[in-house]
Amino acid sequence: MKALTAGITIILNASLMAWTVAADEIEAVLHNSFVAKNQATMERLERDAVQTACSAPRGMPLDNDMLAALREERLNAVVLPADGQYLGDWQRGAEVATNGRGLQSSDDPTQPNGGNCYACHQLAPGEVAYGTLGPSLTGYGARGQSQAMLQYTWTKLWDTHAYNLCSHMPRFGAQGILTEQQLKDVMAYLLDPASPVNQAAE
Amino acid sequence: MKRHHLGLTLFAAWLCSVPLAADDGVFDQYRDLMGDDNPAVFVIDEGEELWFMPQGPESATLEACDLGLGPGVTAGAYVRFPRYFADADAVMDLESRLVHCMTTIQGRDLEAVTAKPYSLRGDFGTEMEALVTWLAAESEGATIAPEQTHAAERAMYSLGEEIFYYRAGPHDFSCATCHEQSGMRIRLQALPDLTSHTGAAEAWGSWPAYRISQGLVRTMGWRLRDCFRQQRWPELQMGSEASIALQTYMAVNAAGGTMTAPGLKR
Amino acid sequence: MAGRIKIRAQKKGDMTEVKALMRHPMETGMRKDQAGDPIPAHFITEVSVFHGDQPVMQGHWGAAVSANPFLGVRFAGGEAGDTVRVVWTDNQGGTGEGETTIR
Amino acid sequence: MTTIHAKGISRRGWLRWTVILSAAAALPGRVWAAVARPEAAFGATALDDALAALGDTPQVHEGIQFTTPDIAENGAVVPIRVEVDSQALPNVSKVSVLVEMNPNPLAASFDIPPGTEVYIETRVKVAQTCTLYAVAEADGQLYMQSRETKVTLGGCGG
Repeated sequence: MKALTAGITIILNASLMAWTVAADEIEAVLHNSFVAKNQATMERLERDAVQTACSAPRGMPLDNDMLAALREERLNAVVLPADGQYLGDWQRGAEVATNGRGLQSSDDPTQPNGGNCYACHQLAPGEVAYGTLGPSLTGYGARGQSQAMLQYTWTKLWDTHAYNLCSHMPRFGAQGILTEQQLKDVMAYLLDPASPVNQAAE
Repeated sequence: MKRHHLGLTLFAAWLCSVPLAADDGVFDQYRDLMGDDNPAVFVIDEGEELWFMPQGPESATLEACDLGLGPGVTAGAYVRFPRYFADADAVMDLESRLVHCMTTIQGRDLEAVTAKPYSLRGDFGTEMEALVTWLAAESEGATIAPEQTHAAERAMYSLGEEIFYYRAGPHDFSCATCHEQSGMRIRLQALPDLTSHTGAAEAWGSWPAYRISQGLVRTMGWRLRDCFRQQRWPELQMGSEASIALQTYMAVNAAGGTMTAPGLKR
Repeated sequence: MAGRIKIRAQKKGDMTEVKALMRHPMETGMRKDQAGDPIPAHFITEVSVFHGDQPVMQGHWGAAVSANPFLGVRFAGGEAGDTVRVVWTDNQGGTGEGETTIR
Repeated sequence: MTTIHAKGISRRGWLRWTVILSAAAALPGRVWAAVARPEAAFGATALDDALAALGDTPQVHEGIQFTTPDIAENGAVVPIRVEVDSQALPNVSKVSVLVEMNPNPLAASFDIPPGTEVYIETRVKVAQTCTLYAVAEADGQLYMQSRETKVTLGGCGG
């Protein structure tokens, strides 16, 4: 799998040449401008195929069949829940959606990572401190719990680039930000009728 | 809890340069009550005192420091940054220029003056924060006009633009993730579109700013470092090429706007 | 150095409005510094406002008053040119003082 | 980051503010025989204890105008204003501000001599969304007004 991603990265760098200050020059600048701090190590500055492909302004003309190949590759890499159970506990899901910490140099690595969903999405209608970078997910449960909807929602959380390449949303599963159980809890927070996301604001 | 709209309240001072707030006015009442009593005024005085304070082995003040308009000229100097300095053969931001003067004029040790540029929790302000705050106030009201005449200055702009879009780290974040569209917000924190003139002028023109959440004035150098921390990146170094490049990108996008620093922010 | 205070005293009809901004960290004693050590409590406990040498307000403060505290008060009377003085003491024995004239 | 206040603090504007730096830590001149600092009330860690230490249970009174923001951008600095209409509630000698969920609810207490308007503007820390109280003492009786202020989780890192 590593070879495939590397291969795609090489093609990408070529197609992005018109746009970039030489890629290796920017890597050198970043290397001289940052220093590792606690869990935030310098390896984090090395880009993979998705990051390289998506490091261009909106509307930059990009090689479409290369992007399609990358999207396909991301879709195939999605790992569905081992036991086939998509929904966990929405109360724990609420905590994951609210917790903005995790993986920062200032965070305690022994603590669970947050999903920080409220940073970009409206969820429970009663919560006024929500972001608008992503669409509102209020009442998401109305979409029902068909196998297709469970799989779609799971894949969006696991690696949104499987559907929408260069989305701004983090790859919560693929990048190991959230555990399988945390993803299940967030799924419940979104889809469980009892979750405040699917209730009227009190 | 009914959201309280005070749309009718006219708070001209706040309306002037801010597009319809992305947080749709939810903090208007709060900002109206805060008024314009900004504790940054103390930090301005402290910065001025430090400029004229003899320090280092040379026990020299910073009056001989050339910020681009001639030695000791501070009025209107900040709005021309980042800019190329022949004596250092480098494009510098205000912070790296001050470090240059501290080492060359005052004879101070580079390690010492760069050891702790920004206040840590429990500190009540640093020398760098105070100097930058005063020098920003010396440009208050001036038009933002970063130098772009030198090839190195223009190269810094394109390098800055590329770093702005560079996605990395576990969350694939770049600056553009949050600052590439207007009218957006993270929770209730409005996000300026730094690729646009309006957004860049509002952001570049209002830093350094007093952060009420910390009781400190923070510089743009710190602002970039703290943004990268939240992007889950390693730590951005003060006066580094990446920092100067990003500041050049923002300042050039903001050109023509008005410097209103020091601001008053969350 | 003694804590600085910036004061604005403005005549408003038959009343004078005083706005004071004080330079003080107002540490609660419940915070930890970057190294994880507790930051000792350090906050203004008493603040007094005088018109000439006539007291117009005596404040008793806890650590929940915000950093770089702001205080607004009003008193009857006061003529342009009169002195308005603000003085504070904190829990570590520090003091601060500022004075201005009514506009 | 939107500026709370886009208009910068012009140094010139600030010249109207003057500061006299007295090098010596001058002791305050004639300290008005102020009422002693209500230490017990400040030490209280629950709202009811703090109120009890200030006097008996306060009754709500419409003469107290208590202004706080519905939503505070950050709990570290919440601007508040207490104003009492002296016709509606005369002889107010003390105003206290309490924040229900703070570790020590009593934030500040002000002794108000005759001739001073019952008007206080300050900024307090609010640990979490909760109810704030303005308590006025007049002729030995406590009166109060309360308002809820929501403290939002600011920033991206959370």
